[in-house]
This record gives sequence, structure tokens and C-alpha cells, in this order.
Amino acid sequence: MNADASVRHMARAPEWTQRIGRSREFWLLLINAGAIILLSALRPDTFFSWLNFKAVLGLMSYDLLLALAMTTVLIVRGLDLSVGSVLALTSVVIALLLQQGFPVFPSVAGGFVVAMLCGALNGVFVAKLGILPFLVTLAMLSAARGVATVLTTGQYISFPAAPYWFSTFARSEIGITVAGGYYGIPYLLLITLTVTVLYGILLSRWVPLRQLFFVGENPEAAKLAGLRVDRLIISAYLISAAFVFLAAVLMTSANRIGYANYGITAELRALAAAVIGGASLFGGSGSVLGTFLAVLLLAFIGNGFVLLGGDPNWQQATFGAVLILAVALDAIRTRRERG
Amino acid sequence: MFKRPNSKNVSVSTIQYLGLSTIILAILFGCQIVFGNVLTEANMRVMAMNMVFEGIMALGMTYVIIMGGIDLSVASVFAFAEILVAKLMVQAGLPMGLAIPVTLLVCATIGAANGAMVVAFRVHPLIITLGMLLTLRGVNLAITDGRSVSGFSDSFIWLGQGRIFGVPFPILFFVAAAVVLGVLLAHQRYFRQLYFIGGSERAARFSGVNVERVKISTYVLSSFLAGCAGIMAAAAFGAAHWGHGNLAELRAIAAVAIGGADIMGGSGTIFGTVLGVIFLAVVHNAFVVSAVNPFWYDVVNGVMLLLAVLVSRLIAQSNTKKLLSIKQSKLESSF
Amino acid sequence: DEESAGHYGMVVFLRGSEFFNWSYAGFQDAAATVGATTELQGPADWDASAEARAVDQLVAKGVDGIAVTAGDAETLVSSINAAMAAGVPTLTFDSDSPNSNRLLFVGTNNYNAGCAAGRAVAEMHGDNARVGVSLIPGLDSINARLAGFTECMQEMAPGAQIVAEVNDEGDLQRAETVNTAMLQANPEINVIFCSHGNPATGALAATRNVGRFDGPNKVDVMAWSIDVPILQGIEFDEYTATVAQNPYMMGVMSFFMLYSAANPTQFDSLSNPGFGHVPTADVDTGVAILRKGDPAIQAFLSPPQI
Amino acid sequence: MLLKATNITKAFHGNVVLHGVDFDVRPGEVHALIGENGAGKSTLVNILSGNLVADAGEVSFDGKRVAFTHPLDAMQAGISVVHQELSLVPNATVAENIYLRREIRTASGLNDWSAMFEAASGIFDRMGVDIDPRALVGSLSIGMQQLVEVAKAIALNARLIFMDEPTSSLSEKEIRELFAVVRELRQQGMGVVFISHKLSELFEISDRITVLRDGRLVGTRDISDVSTDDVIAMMVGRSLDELYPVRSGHRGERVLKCTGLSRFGAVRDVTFEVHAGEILGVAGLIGSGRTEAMRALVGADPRLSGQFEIDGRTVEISSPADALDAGIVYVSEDRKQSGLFLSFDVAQNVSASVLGAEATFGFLGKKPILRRALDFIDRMDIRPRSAASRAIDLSGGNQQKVLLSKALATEPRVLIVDEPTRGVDIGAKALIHRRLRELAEAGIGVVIVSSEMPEVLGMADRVIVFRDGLVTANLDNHDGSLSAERVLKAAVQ
Ligand SMILES: Nc1ncnc2c1ncn2[C@@H]1O[C@H](COP(=O)(O)OP(=O)(O)OP(=O)(O)O)[C@@H](O)[C@H]1O
Ligand SMILES: Nc1ncnc2c1ncn2[C@@H]1O[C@H](COP(=O)(O)OP(=O)(O)OP(=O)(O)O)[C@@H](O)[C@H]1O
Ligand SMILES: [Mg+2]
Ligand SMILES: [Mg+2]
Repeated sequence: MNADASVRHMARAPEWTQRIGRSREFWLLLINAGAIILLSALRPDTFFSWLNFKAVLGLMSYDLLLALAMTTVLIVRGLDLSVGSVLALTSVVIALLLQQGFPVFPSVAGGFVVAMLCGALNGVFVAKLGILPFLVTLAMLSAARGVATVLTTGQYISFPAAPYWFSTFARSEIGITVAGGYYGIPYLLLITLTVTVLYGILLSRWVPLRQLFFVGENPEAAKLAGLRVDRLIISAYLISAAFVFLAAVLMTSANRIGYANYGITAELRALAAAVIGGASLFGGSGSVLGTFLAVLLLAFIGNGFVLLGGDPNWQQATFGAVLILAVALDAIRTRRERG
Repeated sequence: MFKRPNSKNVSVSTIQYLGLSTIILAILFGCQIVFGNVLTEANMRVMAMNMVFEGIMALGMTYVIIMGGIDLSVASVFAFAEILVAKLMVQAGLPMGLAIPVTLLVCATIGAANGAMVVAFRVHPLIITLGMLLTLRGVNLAITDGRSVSGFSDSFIWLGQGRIFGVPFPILFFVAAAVVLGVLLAHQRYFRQLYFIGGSERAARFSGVNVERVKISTYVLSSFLAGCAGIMAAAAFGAAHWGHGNLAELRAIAAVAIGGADIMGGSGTIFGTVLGVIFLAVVHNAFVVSAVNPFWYDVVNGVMLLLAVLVSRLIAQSNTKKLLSIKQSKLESSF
Repeated sequence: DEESAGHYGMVVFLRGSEFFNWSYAGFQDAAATVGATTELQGPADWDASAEARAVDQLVAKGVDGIAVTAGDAETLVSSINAAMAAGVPTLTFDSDSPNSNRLLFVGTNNYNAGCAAGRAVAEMHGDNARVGVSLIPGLDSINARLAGFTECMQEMAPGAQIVAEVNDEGDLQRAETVNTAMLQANPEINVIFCSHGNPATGALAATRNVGRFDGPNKVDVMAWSIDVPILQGIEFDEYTATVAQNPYMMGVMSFFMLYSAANPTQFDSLSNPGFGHVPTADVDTGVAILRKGDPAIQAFLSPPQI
Repeated sequence: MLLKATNITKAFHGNVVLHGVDFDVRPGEVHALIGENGAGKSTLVNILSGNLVADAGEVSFDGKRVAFTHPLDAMQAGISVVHQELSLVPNATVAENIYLRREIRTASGLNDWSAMFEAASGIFDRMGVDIDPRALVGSLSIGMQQLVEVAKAIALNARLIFMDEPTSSLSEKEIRELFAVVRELRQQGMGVVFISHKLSELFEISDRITVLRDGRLVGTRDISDVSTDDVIAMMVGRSLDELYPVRSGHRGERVLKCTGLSRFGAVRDVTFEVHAGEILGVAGLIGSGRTEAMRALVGADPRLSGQFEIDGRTVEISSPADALDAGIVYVSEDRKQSGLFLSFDVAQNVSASVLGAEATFGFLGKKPILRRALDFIDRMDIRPRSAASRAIDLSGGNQQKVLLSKALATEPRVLIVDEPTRGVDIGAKALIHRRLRELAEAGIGVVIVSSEMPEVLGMADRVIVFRDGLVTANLDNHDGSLSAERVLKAAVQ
């Protein structure tokens, strides 16, 4: 997947349509639409309601943020298996600080520092010491979760003394009335979507982020082209950590507890979503829109399962199946392109 | 220029193996002296049983990793085998002699699917096997509804708990498998090809290696071993449960990496992996006997893994430097 | 230290969950009274097989008694039997493994506990109680709770009924997902019964997601937990009530059972020759239904650090 | 005749690289195959060894008609190849590499290592070299690996061996060793086809010589009948000035001064200057250290020492980014591995180094990027003329043009191009040469690293010659009068 579209718009119409047809986002969009139509047809009453959408979107927020984190490192030919456990560690730190009676800002800042530390460690080990991302972040996966458990002895960390607004803002909603209908949008959702959109724009337009694609596509060439490869790789891991941090803050606020077992196996879901969304372990590709649509699709599938009274146990299975299917279709598509 | 090279790379692994062995012994005797009850037969047995299933998976993982691949799906195959064999015997009432082969066959098929997809889709095996991991884990959960299946015949239980000369059967299986696979990997032409594929697929193809076939068969082997482990685990615990062996794939990979194999492929030995497995077992046991807060376990694991990889990396670097320094001396002499 | 009064181990399937920390605290405190030492083992990720291995490890290490809460009843049978065979008194607490040779089970009698919850719901809603249950399938303990819940509820209010069950996999996030969907699919639900510790926050979030967090058609969430956030939630009128087990007492009782089993008096145990006397029936540590303002809540609000 | 090939023709996506070439080998002869880069030598070898299939032509081996479709076919027939780029596995022992898939085995079916080691050292004895069959290939020098490749061929008891530039990265001593081996093989009645750019070697070792030019057979002669000059004439054919752009010959201010550039284990104490309006040629045999020197210069690889001046100002260079800031840009010799972003489109490739340039507040505008791309598509005549086509879909020549465009987009003071026309067809080649000359005239310092003698002589106003990591000569060529022999001399001994 060639991530940039800079030239497409200039290109002639037929080619343009071709490209659309080739673009994975387009197909994901279709599939999502299909899912929506199907579900609203089967469960018109419950599915096709703002309430339900709100729920679906709200619930996929964390997965989305982690998937964006994963997408970012995948773009630079990296991998971050530690998103789940860094999420847990960060939330635990924030919760502990709040519990100790620190004001919100320092506590959250503390969490930020920890998350960034993990990201920096990952980045440095990968970029400077040249160790495989898989191993580095695997170690981080284990270590971060471990520290979190040590800090909490595994307990829920609640912060009764913390300001009420913090322990409620993720859940509380801002209402808008469109065409007489009232729509409440939880901050959790609002923040996530805003960040996603902004990041989507930045990633496709903002030079420093654009450079990530070049680094991933061909590190050696990028180096000779004058890009500061090591720095860019490290910053990719920092960005990833930032997303994880955001997810941690929201989750901590939403559940009002820090917990060392947050996000177990979240890294796998994130990786799956990113790949379905068009990222590749060989770097150089991946898009925010694609990842978003992939997460959305998986969320709809999950939602549909329960709405249709399907056995929720099969959800995870479909998850893997969808991943394999996506990869398979991609293989076929590229083969046809190559002829 | 033509003096016999005191073939350096060999020494890489030897250094690592020696280091690892000494650490292992240090921990063992250290704990024995400080806390006692470590070098007892009972504790040894438990220690071994504690990692034996991961160990068996790690053997297959070694093959896959040497070939330049990776197999995340082993843990889910492990649990799947547990459940399948249990259902076949307890619920379908198949005799053990039939249930086990069937289970192993199915597991092998899963491996074949992994391999075939890796070959066909040309995506990173990490993705394929991740997909398989998620799928199977879901299947395991779904077909059991999260309940455990139990009620095995004693003859089956023996596979997990039976002992020969006081050694539990799974451990004997691990040892036997390690020896056989070790020998094959070291001396059998078909399996030697793994190194060539992992080292340079291009060179391998050039020399007429049937890369596709070797790849697929290796994933089959990996799943097959996971299946064996699963069957014995079901017998050992007397029950099959989807939650068993959670994250075992990561422990298996860690063992291989700690054992000095290059995750990029092309290097690694069964012996190294066995050391890696023992290492993990010993560290874990140390936590129990020392009764330090077990929460530290994960932290130590992570750090250990990183250190191990770092060490092998540094050794490798110093090697290339040695090679360069030959040229360097040539350069300086040329003045 | 070790020699004087012995060393006892506790094994849990969710290492360090607040609930088990209560139990371990009780275990420790009880041990302290006789000068015995204790340790806590077990996986952090709900892997019963790892729990079984932990039991084996403790036996090999040579402890004087083991209290284990069975993450999966069957998986632990062989390990528990092995421990007993090796002469290490072993009992189960909180979650039983009935098919094993454990000395006895110390914990909540799940049927009775479920029954208490059922009555509470019947009191609240009478015949129009429409209950959704958040559970983990396959845990015998939970099945028993559900049985008790259903029967006692319908005994008091024949019209009341359970309309849906969802599997939360014992995970916070999952709980929110599935409960939200459950409320979507079954708008008539007015009570969510959390059949175990984890789903409560998720279930509450679910009510919020579907806008039935408060107001006239608020969904009552009946938690099964004594975690601080839940208890605070009750004070905030978020959760309607919680089924408070007595994990601390489980720990205390477990220890004394093990202790007396490990130190035989002049007559052997009736059921387990070679061990000291312990009750031949299970020990029920009971439950209390806590609603807003219950003094017990204050007590629970400061959980033990271990 | 051991091997007889007639009218061999081959094209790669439209670009015909072999036009009906005839070629034959007698038993017990060393037959030299020679020609410029891209003349078609390797392609011919690949066809005759079953690695490529010809579009047309006949091959007979031992009088029997053969049509190889897979390297194994040729191997079985008794033809083996020592390839230009080595195909050994570093983590396996020498013996195992030699015997891969033809392992000697014990009754138990396991590999019989001792037997293989025996056999291998037997071969090495025959070759008269001393390599430990137990050593891991990775621990051997390039030269020794080259010899292992030869041993591999011998182990097949091949009757015909192709050696594609086997000496390209060998030391003098190693070359002697190799020649001894080759003579030995000739004694045993084997046919050897020997490809090399080093004329001196060819005259020393070969019996007959066949010259290719632009994929056409120029002729086959007995070595005794020709002189070096004849051969060079045959190779180059056309007189240089008709192919290479005319030089104005004026020499401007000094643009780049590189002093005492050293790199651990590769390059030692390299010093040179580049002047405005002048093209500096960097000659040397493959593996002589030119690329490593240039990479060290721009900070792509670590270096031991080296000071640099641009327009008289001293500049600190610790990374290619610094080099770019200082105005030095390096164009890699290997466009696929370290040059292009293959799956990105032309527009992105061209703008890779200057993403920031047109960005407003760091935000990329589509238009400027596209404009720049179209601009270079015109200037460099890149085909197809679409900024949206992906680099991987372009032909080698066009890829090279894109690569050059990427460098020029940075508007450098000094342009270092490494093997700028490697594997590029004549047309593209001529255009690239014209552009390079124009840049020089425009006052930019141009450095051309090239293994092609004609290119060096035709383009450079001044030539420095590398040998084993040292600069062995600094020759003037402002009037194009420099002779190939003088350069070769400096390059070989
Ligand atoms: N796989 C390929 N695809 C496209 N073009 C190719 C391919 N291989 C070779 N060519 C082209 O064929 C021509 C001859 O290449 P070849 O490698 O045979 O030249 P050569 O004489 O071996 O040059 P050198 O001396 O550099 O080895 C070159 O123009 C090259 O670009
Ligand atoms: N084809 C090759 N195969 C193996 N090693 C090589 C090869 N080319 C170069 N080397 C190694 O790199 C060192 C320097 O090579 P470098 O590429 O810098 O030389 P060069 O003059 O640029 O030759 P070229 O660029 O034509 O390969 C050599 O000493 C040699 O050991
Ligand atoms: Mg060639
Ligand atoms: Mg070069």
C-alpha cells in the first residue's frame, strides 16, 4: 500500500478510479458499510441507534488508540508488543500518584513520563543497539507488566480523594441536538476521534511524520537521503508511547481505577487491526484511516455478535479469521497487480 | 591471509553456552545454599515439569526460528490439542489409541495451514501465526464454553503423570525429542537446509533447496510438537482448559532467544534452546524457593531476555571487528 | 521463623487481586498469632495450570500446609491429591475443587450467597425484576450462585425472571462490551446481576453507555465485590448493592484449618487419617448484602497492603 | 567442442541485452569473456548455466543439444558457475557449503562430516590452497569465499566452469592462488570460462578471448593474436568523444577538499580535491574501497579520520544529513538496496531529500512536489512520463535517472555518483553523462566513481585511482588524453 496520495488527485480520471479501487481504505469502507446495513436490517430497533453507535465507538476507543500506536511503529519497520503492558503501567502510576493525594496534573504528568520512558527505551534499543523490535518490545511487555504488578501487588488502585471531574470526565458527555434529536458524545469518544483525525492529517501531510514512511520503506536509502533515521525511529516509538499514554489516562478515568491487568493481549488486537488497516511488518506503509476502519470493523463484528445473540466466545475466533482473510485478499490483490 | 581461521563464530555460541550454564548453576547452588530444598529430587522434578511443555514447544520453535520464521500459534495449538483429545476421549468416547493420533494429525494440519499461508501470502509469518493464535484461542473458548473437560482413563493420565525411574514421562519425552531433533538438526541433510534458508533464502534456492516444502514441513513440526505437549499437559493436569499455557508462546520464544538463536534466522541450536528452557525453569524456581514477592518474576524475565540478546549481539559485533582488523593491519602494513 | 510454627503457602489464580489480598491478609494475621510464616504464589493471568504447578512447587519446597483457590476445579485435582499424598495438608478456599482429596473447602457457600442476592433483587423489583447476568461460564462456583439466585428470587417473586446471560471472560473491558450489548438487545432488563468480582465496573459503564445510569429507568447493578471503587460507587448511588463475601475470614479460617491439620492432636482426623482434626463439612464464611450507608463499607474501604 | 552456443538472444522487458551471440568452449582451455559493464556477460553465463532461459538460440554441450531450465539441470550436465555475487551461507561450514544437497552420508542417513571434511580438504589440496573445511564460511575473507565457490564447482566434478569476475574482490596473493587453480583445472581437461575486467589477468591466464559489446559479439580471437590495445579497441569500439560529451576544459575554484580520509579496515588516508567545472573520476577494481571511502566521506559509515572543506570553509560531517547541509550529496551504487524507495511513486522518490523545502509550517503541499517531479521527468527524460508510477515498475535506466533526480533536487555543491550507469542501457547512459557534464559546467563539483574504464576516461578531467583502500595515483585528463593502461597499472599492482 503506497501510503501517500499526493499525486492521485492530479492524475487522470480513469487512473484515479483505478487507484480508488486498489486502495484498501476503500474496500474497508465498503465492508464496514456492508456490516452496518446488514446489522441494521437484522436488528433495526437496537443496532441503528445513536445509543448503540456511541457504545460501539466508545468501546473501541482504547483499541483504536493502541492500534494507532502500533501503526506508527509498523510504518518505520518496527513493532511494539508492549503497548498493552505499558498501558497498564501508565494507568497504575497515574492512579497511585492520585491516591497519594497529588493533584491531577502532576499525576498525569508522572504517567506521561513513565510512558515516554518505556517508549524511549524501546526506541533506543531498536535504533541505536540494533536489536530486533520483536525482542526489545517483548522484553518490555514482560517488564512493564511486571513493574505494574509489583507497584500494585495486582490490586485495583482507586483514588477516592482525586478531584471528581477527573474520575468522571472520560464518561461524561457533551450533548448536541441535531434535527431535534439529542446526541450525547462522551469525552472519551470525542478526544479519541479528534486525536485520530488530527493524527491522520499530520501523518499524511506533516513532513516529520511523512519521513517515517521513507525510513520504513528503505532505511539505508533514507539515511543517504539525509533523513535522521535513528531519531525518526526513536520518535516513532515515542509517538506510540504517547498514544498508549492517552489510552491509559482515558481508561483510568473511565474505570476510576488503575489496574495492572489492563490491556492483556491488547498488543495482539492492535497488531491485527493495524495490519488489516494496511500496515506491513516490512515497513513503509500504513494509514490512520485504514487502521480506524479496521478497528471499527472488528468492533461492529463484536457488537453484532451480541446483538444477534451469537455465542460471544466465537468473537476472538472471527478476529483471527478476519486478519487472515485480509492478508489473503491482499496477497491475491498484489499478485494481480504484479501480474 | 591464508592462515587457518580459528573459526570465530563457533566461539560465539560456546561463550554464550558457557555463560548461560554458569549462571544456571550459580542460581541453583546459590538458592540451595541460601534456602535449601532446591537440589532435592522432588524440587528438581517439579522444576522440570514447570517448564517442560514450554520446552517441547521451544524445540519446534527453534526449528522455525532458525529457518527465519516464527510461530506465535503454538500456545493455542497446545490448548487446542488438550481440548480436542479430551473431547474425543471423554465425550466422543474414542479409545486413547485413536484419539491421540487423530489429535496429532489435526495439529499437524494446522501447522501445514500456517506454513502454506506463509508461503502463499508472502507476509511475515508473525502475522499469519498471530491470526492462527487468535482464531484457535477463540475456537478453544467457544467449543468448551470456557469449561474444563476432564475424566480421563488412568492409562491416559500416565502420559502426564506416569514415571519411569522416578522421571515423569513428559520430561522423558522432552529429553528424547531434544536429542532426536538435536541430532537431526545437526547432522541430517533435510534439516540442515533450515540454516541455509534462514541464512540466505536466495543462496538456498540457488543451491536447489526446495524452500517452500521445507518451510511448510517445519511449521508442521512446530504444531505437531505443540500438540504432543498439549496431550501430555491434559494428562498431567487431568483436565483440558482453554486457559492452559496462556502466553506460553512468548516463553518458548524467549527460551530460544536466550539460547542464543538469531531471531532473524540462520543460527541457533537445540542445545542452546535446552539451556534457555532450563534457565527459565531455574529462575522461576528460584522465585518460589526464595519466596520473594513473585510479582518480580515478570520484570526479571524481561530484563534477562534483553540482556541475553544484548550479549549475543555484542559478541557478534566484536567478531566482525576482528575480521575488519585483518584488513586494517593489511592497510597499515601497506605504508 | 520457619522451624518454630511452620511455613504455610497460599495459591491463587489471579495473583494480587484485591479480593485475594484480603484472604492472604487474613492468612498472614492468623499465622502471626501462632508465629508461623506464609507465602503467596500463583499466576497473574488466570491460568489454572500455572496454579497447579505452583502447588507442586510448594510441596517440593516442603511447606506445612497449602490453601488454594481453584481457578479450574479439575485442573487442580491431581496437584492437590499429590500434595495430600505427600502429607502436606491442603484445602481449597473461595473456589472449590470438589473432586480432589482436599481436606475441606473454606469459603462462601455459593448457593446461599446467590440466594441472598436473589432475595435482595426480589425485594427491590418484585415480580417485574428482569435480570441480566454477567458471568464466566464453566466455573462451578458461579453456577451454584446462579442456581441460588434464581430459586430464591423466584421463591419470593414468582414473576421475576432472568432474561439474558453474557460471558465477560472475567475482564473489565470485555464486561463493559458485552453488558452494553446485552442491554441493547434486551431493553426490558432492569437489574444486572454480577455473578463474580470483575464485571461490576463494566456493567455500570454499560448502563451509562445506554443512558440508563440514573433517572427513572435506571438499571440496578448488583455487584459481587468488595473492591474499593465498587464500595465507593455504592455510596455514590451508582451501584445499588453488592454481595460482600468475607475473604479475610476465608484466609483466617484456612490457616487455622491447615494449622490444626498439620499439628495432629491425640486423635487423628476422622476423614483424613494422619492429619489433625478439621471439620468434615465445608466451612461457610457467609456473605452480607451491602447497600448505601452500611457501616461495613467503611471497614472495607481500607484494603490491606501485602 | 565442449560447449557450443549459437545465436543466443535475450531481452529484459523490451531491453534487448544479447543480440544473437555465438560462443564456444573447447575442453582444456581457458576462454576469457570480456566487455564493458552491461555488455551482457553475466546474462550470457546465466543462460548457459540454466539460470536464465534465452529468448532464442541453441546450446549444445558435448555435442548433445541441451535446454537448461533450472540451475540443477546444468549442474547435473556438468556445468557449474562461480557467480559474480557470492551464494554461500555464512553460518555453515565450508565443507557443508561445498556439499549442500549432495552431502556424503553414513549408513544411518546422517551427514558424514568427517568424510565431507576429508573430501573437501582433498579438493583444496588439488587446488593447492589451505582452507579449513571446518571453518564457518562467514569467518572467511571474501577471497577465500571466492575459492570455496570454485571448490564447490569442482566438487560437482563439473567439466565446464564459468567464473564471473572471480577476481573482483581478491588480493593479488589470492589471485595468484586462483590462477594456479585454474591452470590446474585446465590441465585436467576442464573448460573454464573466465570473466574479468582486468585485461592483464586475461592475457596471463586465457587461451582465447571473446569480446561482447552492448550485447553483440565483437569477435573471438586466440590470445596470442591480439594485443591489449586491440582488445580495448574491440571492447570500446566507438571512439570515446562521439559517445561522451565534450569538455570545456576550464577549471574553476576549488569546491571540495578532502584530507586524510581513513576508515577502519577499508580505506586509508585518502586525499583529493574537486574543482568547479571539473569532473573527478574515481577508478579502481571492484572492492578497491571507493564506495566505502565515499560513504565514509558523507558520514554514512563511521570513519577514523578526515577533514573536509567546501568553498574554503571547513565543514563538520557526521551523517549524510550533515553532508547534505554542507552541500555534498552521494548517489549510491546500489539503487535497489540503498537508493530508491521502490514501492513509492516517482514524485515521492524525487522529493525524498527535500520534503521540508516547499512545506508551509512543515506541511506538505501536493502541488510543489508534483511540479518538481514533472520538472525532473522532463530534465532527465524519465519514462513513463507519469509522476505516479512506482519506482519498482521502472526499468533500470529510468530508476537510475530518478535516483539522480533525487540527488539533484537538493541543489548540491558537490555531487558524488557511484557507478552512475551500472546496468543502464546506452541511451540513458549518454543522457546521464550529458547531464553530469552540464552540472560540472554549471560550477558544481562532480565526482564519478566507476568501474567502467571508458566512462572514467570519457568523463573525468582528473582521475584518482584506488587500490586496496589506498589512492595509488592522481592523473590529469583535462584533454581526455589519459590512457586506460596507466589507470589499470595504478589499479592492479
Ligand atoms: N534481471 C534483469 N532485469 C533487467 N535487466 C537486466 C537484468 N539482468 C541484467 N539486465 C541488463 O542486461 C544488461 C547486461 O547485464 P549483465 O549483468 O549481463 O552485464 P555484465 O556484462 O555482466 O556487466 P558487469 O560487467 O557489470 O557484470 C545490463 O544492461 C543490465 O541492466
Ligand atoms: N562484490 C563484492 N563482494 C564481496 N565483498 C565486496 C564486494 N565488493 C566490495 N567488497 C568488499 O568491500 C570492500 C570495499 O568495497 P567497495 O564496494 O567500497 O569497493 P569499490 O571500489 O566501491 O568496489 P565496488 O563498488 O565496485 O564494489 C572490499 O575490500 C571488499 O572486501
Ligand atoms: Mg556481470
Ligand atoms: Mg563501489
